[in-house]
Amino acid sequence: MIPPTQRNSVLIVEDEPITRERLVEAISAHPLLQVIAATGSLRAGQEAFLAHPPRVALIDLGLPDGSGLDLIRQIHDSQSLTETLVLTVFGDEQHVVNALKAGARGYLLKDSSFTTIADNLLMLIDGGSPINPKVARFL
Amino acid sequence: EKSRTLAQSYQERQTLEMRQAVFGERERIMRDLHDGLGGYLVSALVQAERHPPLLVPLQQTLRSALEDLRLMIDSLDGDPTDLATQMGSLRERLESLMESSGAVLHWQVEDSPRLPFPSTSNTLQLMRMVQEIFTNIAKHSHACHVFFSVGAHHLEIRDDGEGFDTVTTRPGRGLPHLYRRAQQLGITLHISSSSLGTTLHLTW
Amino acid sequence: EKSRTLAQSYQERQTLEMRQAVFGERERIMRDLHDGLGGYLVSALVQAERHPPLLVPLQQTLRSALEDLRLMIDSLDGDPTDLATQMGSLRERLESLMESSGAVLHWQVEDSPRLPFPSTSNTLQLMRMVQEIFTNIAKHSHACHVFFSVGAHHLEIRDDGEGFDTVTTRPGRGLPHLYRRAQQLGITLHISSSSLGTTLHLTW
Ligand SMILES: Nc1ncnc2c1ncn2[C@@H]1O[C@H](COP(=O)(O)OP(=O)(O)OP(=O)(O)O)[C@@H](O)[C@H]1O
Ligand SMILES: Nc1ncnc2c1ncn2[C@@H]1O[C@H](COP(=O)(O)OP(=O)(O)OP(=O)(O)O)[C@@H](O)[C@H]1O
Ligand SMILES: [K+]
Ligand SMILES: [Mg+2]
Ligand SMILES: [Mg+2]
Ligand SMILES: [Mg+2]
Repeated sequence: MIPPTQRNSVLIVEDEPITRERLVEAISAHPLLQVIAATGSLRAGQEAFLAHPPRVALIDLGLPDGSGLDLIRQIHDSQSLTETLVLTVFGDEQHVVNALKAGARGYLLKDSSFTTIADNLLMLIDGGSPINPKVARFL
Repeated sequence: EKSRTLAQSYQERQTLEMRQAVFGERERIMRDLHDGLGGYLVSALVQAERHPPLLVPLQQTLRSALEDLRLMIDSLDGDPTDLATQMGSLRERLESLMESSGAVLHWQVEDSPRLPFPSTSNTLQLMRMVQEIFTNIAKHSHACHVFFSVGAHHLEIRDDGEGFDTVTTRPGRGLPHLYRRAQQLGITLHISSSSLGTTLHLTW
Repeated sequence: EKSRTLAQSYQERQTLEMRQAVFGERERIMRDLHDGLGGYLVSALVQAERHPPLLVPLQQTLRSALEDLRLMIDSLDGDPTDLATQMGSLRERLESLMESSGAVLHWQVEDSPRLPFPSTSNTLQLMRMVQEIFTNIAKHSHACHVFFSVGAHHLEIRDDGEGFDTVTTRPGRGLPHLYRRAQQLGITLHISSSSLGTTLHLTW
């Protein structure tokens, strides 16, 4: 059972510091969401996940020490209630589909506005999945 | 008879392998765009966001760059001459652009567009035209409703904004580019505008 | 006998046509990158340069984006597995980068490098590695001289700057990416640094 304080907790794994900080800012600003860790590498992301499984993990694919797909898979195979979204610049089919196959529930564009970021996370927590219609057609 | 079939199957295989080679190359380029440019652009945009009033024009330039890169990625992804699908993935982004500028987008596809010279490059050019038209609407129109409709031989984008004087208004780079691209594609572009709004009509 | 020759010439023609198809696709993408992104990036950079002290980091990001676009365009242009030529066009840009950071670049080509897995993509990855190494030199080393040398199976870049502690220095994204790319390419990367300068040695 997830402790109530971590009900809407978010883990961010993104190696570009400026982009990571902006995500932290956007999520921290929302009253219903809370960032529990923000890391810049696959290793640190795995450790943060094991220490405190969050409700949602936002995961970049291109990390300096490996692919975020590995972490998405690991989370998917674990017993946790964590949902994953892949962070992407383009939202293109190839990358999103690979992430969905690994167990991600959808994607979030890295330059999304603060409200879009919060809306997508809350939608996911409520059981929806933010996926692009083109990708949905492909599946 | 038999040798004709053989030659035919040779040719079919060849066409297939050629498509695969081109797709392989596209995939590689897409991956490379992902690794490099995409990340830089997003972080440049995020940096520019930190200084709002000063850097609004720079933010716009960077958004255009990012949008153009997305159009390119779309044109590399899937079947690039399949205009209906290409427009589908553009739609989502246009919807959020319109939303953030306070307008509702009405989207109507009567038929999949068939360009006079269908090719990957021409598809991308048409996508860029659509993008520029919507950027103008977001920047200049103050519209509440935007109507997009496309058929096999036409495309129309209409807004109910404040319009502009098509004769006296000083053009930027957008409109001249639109006319030039239309000409290259064999498309006729007609712009009409009044205080009730602006309509861009493309036929081919 | 005759049918073997026929099959052979079929195959040769096919290979040729496949190469042409791939080259055609590359050329198209190059043109599209150039037309769209290139222009936006340059004008973003010009805008950012108007506010010097405030926007130095943003300028750096944009320069990286532009440099990456140039590397991609190089990799699409001409024969992308011809590493010697590719490096030639990089050299000019590196020279001016070194000059603007107060260093002289010494350039030595013993032999054209032959990667373990030569391909367009791997060439681009190696170019990106070279670019990051030089960016680090420009950003961190305060070097007066930089020595670049390349042979069939190695590449070395040495600076006479102030060096850094390879064990305790907190890495950014550059060095981990270098190691990862080296691994993917089947290249061994060795970094040594002292107060006399830094050497990066790549062998394969
Ligand atoms: N949908 C529209 N509604 C109202 N005015 C418009 C609309 N589209 C264009 N305009 C007017 O036409 C002018 C020229 O448009 P154009 O796209 O050529 O330049 P721009 O958008 O000002 O700059 P650029 O496209 O170079 O970034 C605009 O400045 C604006 O005044
Ligand atoms: N040629 C060099 N001379 C002196 N110090 C260097 C050199 N190359 C790297 N360093 C040191 O190593 C550190 C890590 O380099 P790295 O490329 O990983 O990160 P960065 O350049 O600081 O940031 P980023 O590459 O993510 O933009 C640098 O901050 C710098 O202290
Ligand atoms: K909060
Ligand atoms: Mg990344
Ligand atoms: Mg315009
Ligand atoms: Mg670096």
